[in-house]
Amino acid sequence: MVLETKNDQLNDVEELAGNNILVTTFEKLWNWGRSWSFWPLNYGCNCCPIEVMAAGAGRFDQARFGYEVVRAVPRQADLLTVAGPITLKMKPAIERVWAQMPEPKWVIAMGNCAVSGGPFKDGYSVLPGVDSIIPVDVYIPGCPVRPEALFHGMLELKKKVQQGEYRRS
Amino acid sequence: MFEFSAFSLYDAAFLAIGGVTILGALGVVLFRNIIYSALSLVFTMLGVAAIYFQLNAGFLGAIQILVYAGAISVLIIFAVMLLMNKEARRTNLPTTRTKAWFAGGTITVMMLASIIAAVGFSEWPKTALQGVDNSVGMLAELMLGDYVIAFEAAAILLLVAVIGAIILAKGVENK
Amino acid sequence: MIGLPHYILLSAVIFSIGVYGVLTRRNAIAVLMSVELMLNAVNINFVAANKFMNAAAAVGQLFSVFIIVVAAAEIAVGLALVISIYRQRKSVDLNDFNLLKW
Amino acid sequence: MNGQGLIKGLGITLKHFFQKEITEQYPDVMPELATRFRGCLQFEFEKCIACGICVNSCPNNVLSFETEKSENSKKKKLLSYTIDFQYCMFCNLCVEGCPKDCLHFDHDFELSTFSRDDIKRVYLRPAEMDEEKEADAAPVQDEQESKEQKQIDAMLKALQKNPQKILAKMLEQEEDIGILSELMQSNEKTAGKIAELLVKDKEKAAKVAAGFVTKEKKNRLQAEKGGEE
Amino acid sequence: MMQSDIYNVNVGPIHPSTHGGLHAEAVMDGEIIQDVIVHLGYVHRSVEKIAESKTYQQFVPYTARLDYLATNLPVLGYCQAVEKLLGIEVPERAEYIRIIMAELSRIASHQIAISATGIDLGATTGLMYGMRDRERIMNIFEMTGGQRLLSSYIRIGGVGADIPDEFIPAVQSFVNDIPKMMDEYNGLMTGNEIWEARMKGVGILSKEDAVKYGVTGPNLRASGIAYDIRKAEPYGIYDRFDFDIPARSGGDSLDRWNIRIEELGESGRIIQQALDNLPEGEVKAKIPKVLKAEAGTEVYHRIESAKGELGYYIVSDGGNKPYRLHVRAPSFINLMVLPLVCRGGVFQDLITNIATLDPILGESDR
Amino acid sequence: MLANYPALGLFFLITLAFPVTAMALAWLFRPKPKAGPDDEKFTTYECGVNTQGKTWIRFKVNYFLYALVFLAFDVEIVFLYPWAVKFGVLGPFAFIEMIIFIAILLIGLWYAWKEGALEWY
Amino acid sequence: MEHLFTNLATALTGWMITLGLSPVWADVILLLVKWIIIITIITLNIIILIWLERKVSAFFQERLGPNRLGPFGIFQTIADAIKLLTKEDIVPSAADKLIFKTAPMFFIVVAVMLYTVIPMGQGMEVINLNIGLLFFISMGSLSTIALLMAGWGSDNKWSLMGAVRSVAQMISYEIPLAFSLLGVVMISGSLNLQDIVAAQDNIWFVILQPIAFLTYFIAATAELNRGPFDMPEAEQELTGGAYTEYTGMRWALFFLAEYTNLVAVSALMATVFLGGWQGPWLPSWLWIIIKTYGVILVFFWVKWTFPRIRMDHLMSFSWKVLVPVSLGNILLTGAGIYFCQWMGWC
Ligand code: SF4
Ligand code: SF4
Ligand code: SF4
Repeated sequence: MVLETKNDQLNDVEELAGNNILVTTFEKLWNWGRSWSFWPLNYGCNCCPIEVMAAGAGRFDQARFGYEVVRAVPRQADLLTVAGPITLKMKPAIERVWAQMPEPKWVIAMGNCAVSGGPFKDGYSVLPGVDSIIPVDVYIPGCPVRPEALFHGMLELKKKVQQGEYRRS
Repeated sequence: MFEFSAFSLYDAAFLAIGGVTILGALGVVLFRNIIYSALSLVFTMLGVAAIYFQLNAGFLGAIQILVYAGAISVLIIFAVMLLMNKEARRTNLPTTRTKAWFAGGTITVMMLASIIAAVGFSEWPKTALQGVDNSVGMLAELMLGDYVIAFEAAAILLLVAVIGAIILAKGVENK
Repeated sequence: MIGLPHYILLSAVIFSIGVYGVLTRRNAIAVLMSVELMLNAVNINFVAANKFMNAAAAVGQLFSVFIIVVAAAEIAVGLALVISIYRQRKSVDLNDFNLLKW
Repeated sequence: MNGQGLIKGLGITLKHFFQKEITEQYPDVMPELATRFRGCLQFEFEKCIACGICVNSCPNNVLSFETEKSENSKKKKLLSYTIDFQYCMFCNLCVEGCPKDCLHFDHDFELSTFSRDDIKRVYLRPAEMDEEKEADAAPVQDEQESKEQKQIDAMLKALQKNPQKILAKMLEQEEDIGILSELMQSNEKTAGKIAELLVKDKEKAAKVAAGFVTKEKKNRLQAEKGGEE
Repeated sequence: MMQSDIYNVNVGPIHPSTHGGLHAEAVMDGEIIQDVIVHLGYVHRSVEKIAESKTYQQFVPYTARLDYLATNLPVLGYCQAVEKLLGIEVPERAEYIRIIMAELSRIASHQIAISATGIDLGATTGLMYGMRDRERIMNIFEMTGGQRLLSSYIRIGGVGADIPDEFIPAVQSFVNDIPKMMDEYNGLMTGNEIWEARMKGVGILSKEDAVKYGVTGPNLRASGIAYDIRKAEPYGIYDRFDFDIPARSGGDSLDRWNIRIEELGESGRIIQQALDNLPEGEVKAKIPKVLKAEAGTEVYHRIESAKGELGYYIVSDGGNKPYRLHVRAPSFINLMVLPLVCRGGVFQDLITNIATLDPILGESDR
Repeated sequence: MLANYPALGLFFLITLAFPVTAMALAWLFRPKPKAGPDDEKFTTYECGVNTQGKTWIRFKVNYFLYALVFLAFDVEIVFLYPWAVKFGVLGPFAFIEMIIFIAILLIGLWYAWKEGALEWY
Repeated sequence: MEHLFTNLATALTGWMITLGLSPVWADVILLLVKWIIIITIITLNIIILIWLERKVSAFFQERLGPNRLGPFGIFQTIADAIKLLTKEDIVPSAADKLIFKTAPMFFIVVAVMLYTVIPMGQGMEVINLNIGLLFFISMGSLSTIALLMAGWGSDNKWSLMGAVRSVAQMISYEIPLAFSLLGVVMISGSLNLQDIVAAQDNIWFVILQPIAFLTYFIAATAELNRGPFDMPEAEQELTGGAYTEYTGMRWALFFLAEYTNLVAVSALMATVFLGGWQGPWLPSWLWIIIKTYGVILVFFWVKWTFPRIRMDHLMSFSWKVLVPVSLGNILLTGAGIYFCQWMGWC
């Protein structure tokens, strides 16, 4: 059995070497770089953003993961952290900002408001979750989400990115 | 291996720099977008600075970059920003008057022809370029020696220019 | 071999381009820029002549320094003038600058 | 004034430069959470009496349950309990209201998921509960049989709905669970057998299930080889 | 002067210094702000409407999501309003605990204001220090209520549970450190010449205007009126405490900033007194499972929240849900002076003014 | 031997290659998703809402005045540097001349100051 | 150690000449090698500096900073670089494509050119220009054009406002910057940076010229657009300043250029005021690195302590304080030199 699998692997490698081993190693490298360097654009307009702020501050220190380069502009951001409820009025702005981010890009829905409308799901002006307008990669339920939980979400996203999944529009 | 003599290298450099400079100068007068013209002017100024460097007049080259490329072009671009009220692509159109066109073309061609003729027909002393770049010191000695009046006059000229320009630009209505 | 005449030719070409610009541009700022081109052409002449003919003295270079000063003063006042006319006319088009009809 | 404030500010930052950092290293060192910390809402099926207080006190309709009235007793029987966690606002009202303490918040805050469906939790009625009850109940043969049949049906339903959860009790490897659930979906007989055994004899069920899996694995291997040839 | 274009610049809705969802459209003349058009509603979650479909108890957690920086204050206001409506007596111990929590919330809110002002003005380190100190309050909240930010601790009729053992030492040590924190903020920011130059004389809100617009809270006190509902119309047991109301007279950004820092100290004093006098006893009154008010009764209750006068107006139709609930949100009213204080300033003053007016959009948009 | 200024030119030429290489590398490796020219991606960013009015704003005259004063002083640098280099040799007379020179320009600065040209806005 | 690099260079040239290359070509190749070294230095520096800034700012704020990728998080910047390299490139449809695309390239070229004249050790510089100092200043003044290009080309209000502001700021601070260096030139009597370093044999110019040092420091901070003068990147106000619309590698070029400028200006500061490569025990090239990093750390310290200054204060500070002060410093220096001569000290 063991021998067999080894042979299989060898075959695979030979096959890859034939055409695109370079590409895959590069892809791996890119994914490694991308996964360690999410520059977030923080959208938020309720309580959860405060926890985002706290996550950046000393006690939790987002910087440890290298995710602290918060961009104010979508153009340089990789990660859209949506925290807080999306109202109907805000919807076009979010859509636009998302569109203006360069590929590859990811979205984290942080907090129940962003996941599903959360506490305000009965409200007439709140969207039922941000995934109704833009694709979401990681959902972090919580109300509010603890900074550590946010980190957990980001680390989950890191795993996902390292597997090479990213969305092309 | 190629064997470049120092001369031919020098010549090639001159041709390249001169070509770039002339292209830049053409850009200044031919672009239809004033911003392109202004940036083209910067380009020309850098080319002229390169010529100074080639002539071993390093001080002048640096000054050229500092004053023209760094200051005058900023002034021009700011002025453009102040006066822009049209679509950018149509800010620097050639004149519509045929007379001016005619005059412009003729005068330019005539002048160019006459200068080329003058250059071509004159005897030029067979002197070589002086290689040492020591102009800073010499300039200082001249400036504060023989030409000290001109030097102070330059200061006054600048002063008057600044005051005049401020008065003109600020306008008088707020007095 | 490149010598003084070539530099003078270069300066002549740039000068002519400047003249052409002055005569055919409609935008006052473009005209001022063309004037700058002409002044630069003159500068090239001065420096080249100085460097080729009398390298021991830097009078030619000194003159180009003064020309730079003059050019600076010229562009400052010129642009200020354009601005002040613009205030009246809302235009930088030289065709509109027929002050005598004013 | 005159820069003294600036220098003072520089001094303060410099002082902090050499002070100890206050950062907690989360993934390496778990944070110290207060005892009352509310992480994830947990539900204990066994204790619940299906009184509905929690559902009524929840402001946001997070909680819901399905009940069934059994004929022999007046008690409602809880079939499933759903916590739609994505609407929860961690207000603790349900926990405070519950008379039987079957709801509580644990300290798990790592709840991120890749899919929104994973957030919702459904608690199904565990089989043991009914079994214990049966042991207590009077042994009326016919009734018991019919009851058993019902149980088997319920189990079957549950198996179809959420096989992973139930099978996880018998099989250890996730791969095996997947195989078995696939098998059950394709073959009703297998599912029926397993459900029956699950209700009747737990250990035997596990053994049978393991047997099914190994057999299926062999089949598959052969199929693969065949495909290759 | 030379005419320049009048142009509009959108600050927000997605902009780092709009405190979440504020969209201020600055009408600019060169560098001068001619006017500011405030667009609201980006965080409008129809909370007042939601209230009509929730029972009195169920709405409690929603109030925390109004002014989430000072969680316990809006909850306290709402609970006291309902208690007023239904005539519920709150046990003594609960009252004291509530005061402690309320004042801690006020401190937390002011610390966020301080931090946010810091980052808006470019002093990132100020943000970090403010947040660092606030984390201790978050710990205390987690200790009592179980959540860091929206602790959901205060309930109708008292508080959710009695305080844990580690509560009093934690609060005590925090209170002891407040003067040190104030020194640090002052040293790093207030005393800084750049800071002073950016704030002094910026965004002046005169006494008259403040009154005319109905501005309350620290912003009003910065304009020279020492008006504080805790003193003017004491609710709960505030009349038992001895504290001062800091007031300034300039009405500019620096005053608004200073007021907030001074209030940290005052809140500390109140907490200290509450800790010293904390009685034993029950923490929650016995209240019926279903709360119902008589039909037609209405109540308006106001408290001094961290941002100003926070009022709840509740009308009952006899059911277990409010017939109508209205929130008088201080942020909303304070935000209305933004165009007034910005006019004539430079663009950067807009940011300073937003920061020092300290609006909370969750509250003002509701 | 390569003299100074040719070396400078050469260095400049090679330096041009640096950003070009960087951009070429980036072009090679970056994703190039398909998008129409009217895609929302290519809209101007202004905090998530539409830009209002033209983006090419005309500014106040003050920017120009700053540049003006700057130009005057920049030209002054032209004179000051040679003087400073030769300061030790030139003697006190040159020093006094330079003081006069600076003083004249300071009048300009003072005038600009007084006229409010140095006020931002 | 001291002559390690100079000897290497001589050996390389000699070897190439023995291979039959003419000296000119040997020099050209040497220049190429130097260029490669400089680019390596720049990139390495950037990688270290960005990491260092993140770390140092974290320590100022009682945080830890990047620490999870590699030892002390040192590979963080590399990950960022790789990420930026593979980001999509967006050119807004409203932008002026040509200008938009050339602006970052222009910026970085100008920034790299600054390194030509800095002496990186005894006898170690790319080109020993006679007018090195002036060349440095004039090259530095060119970056305004690049910023204007970026601001205009993006066709975005934030960009334009950011660009115009930073240009106004840079031109205002260029004057005190140039003036403050004059005192040094007066004492050393040369514009050649090697000469200036040599003139500090006995005493560093920071002691002779404390006012100039201070003005230079302030003006350099403003020239570099660093906090508290970080107008163009004032994220809380102008979102991203002139770079608002730039993505991926183009933005990275700007960023790179900013840090390149930072190193260059700090190195010049070390050269002109802090004795350059002079220092005991250690080889000269190590000294300049140490001093440069020292200066950079002070830049970081200032940035992470102070709030952002307001634009109008910023401008009037330059014209109403720094320019007069630096002019006064020139007069003072002149008087001082005459006093010295009169006393016979020099
Ligand atoms: S999920 Fe909860 S904490 Fe987060 S924004 Fe929504 S209401 Fe606030
Ligand atoms: S915590 Fe509150 S919202 Fe969540 S389930 Fe319980 S009652 Fe409902
Ligand atoms: S309140 Fe408790 S016992 Fe009643 S239904 Fe809910 S969980 Fe079950």
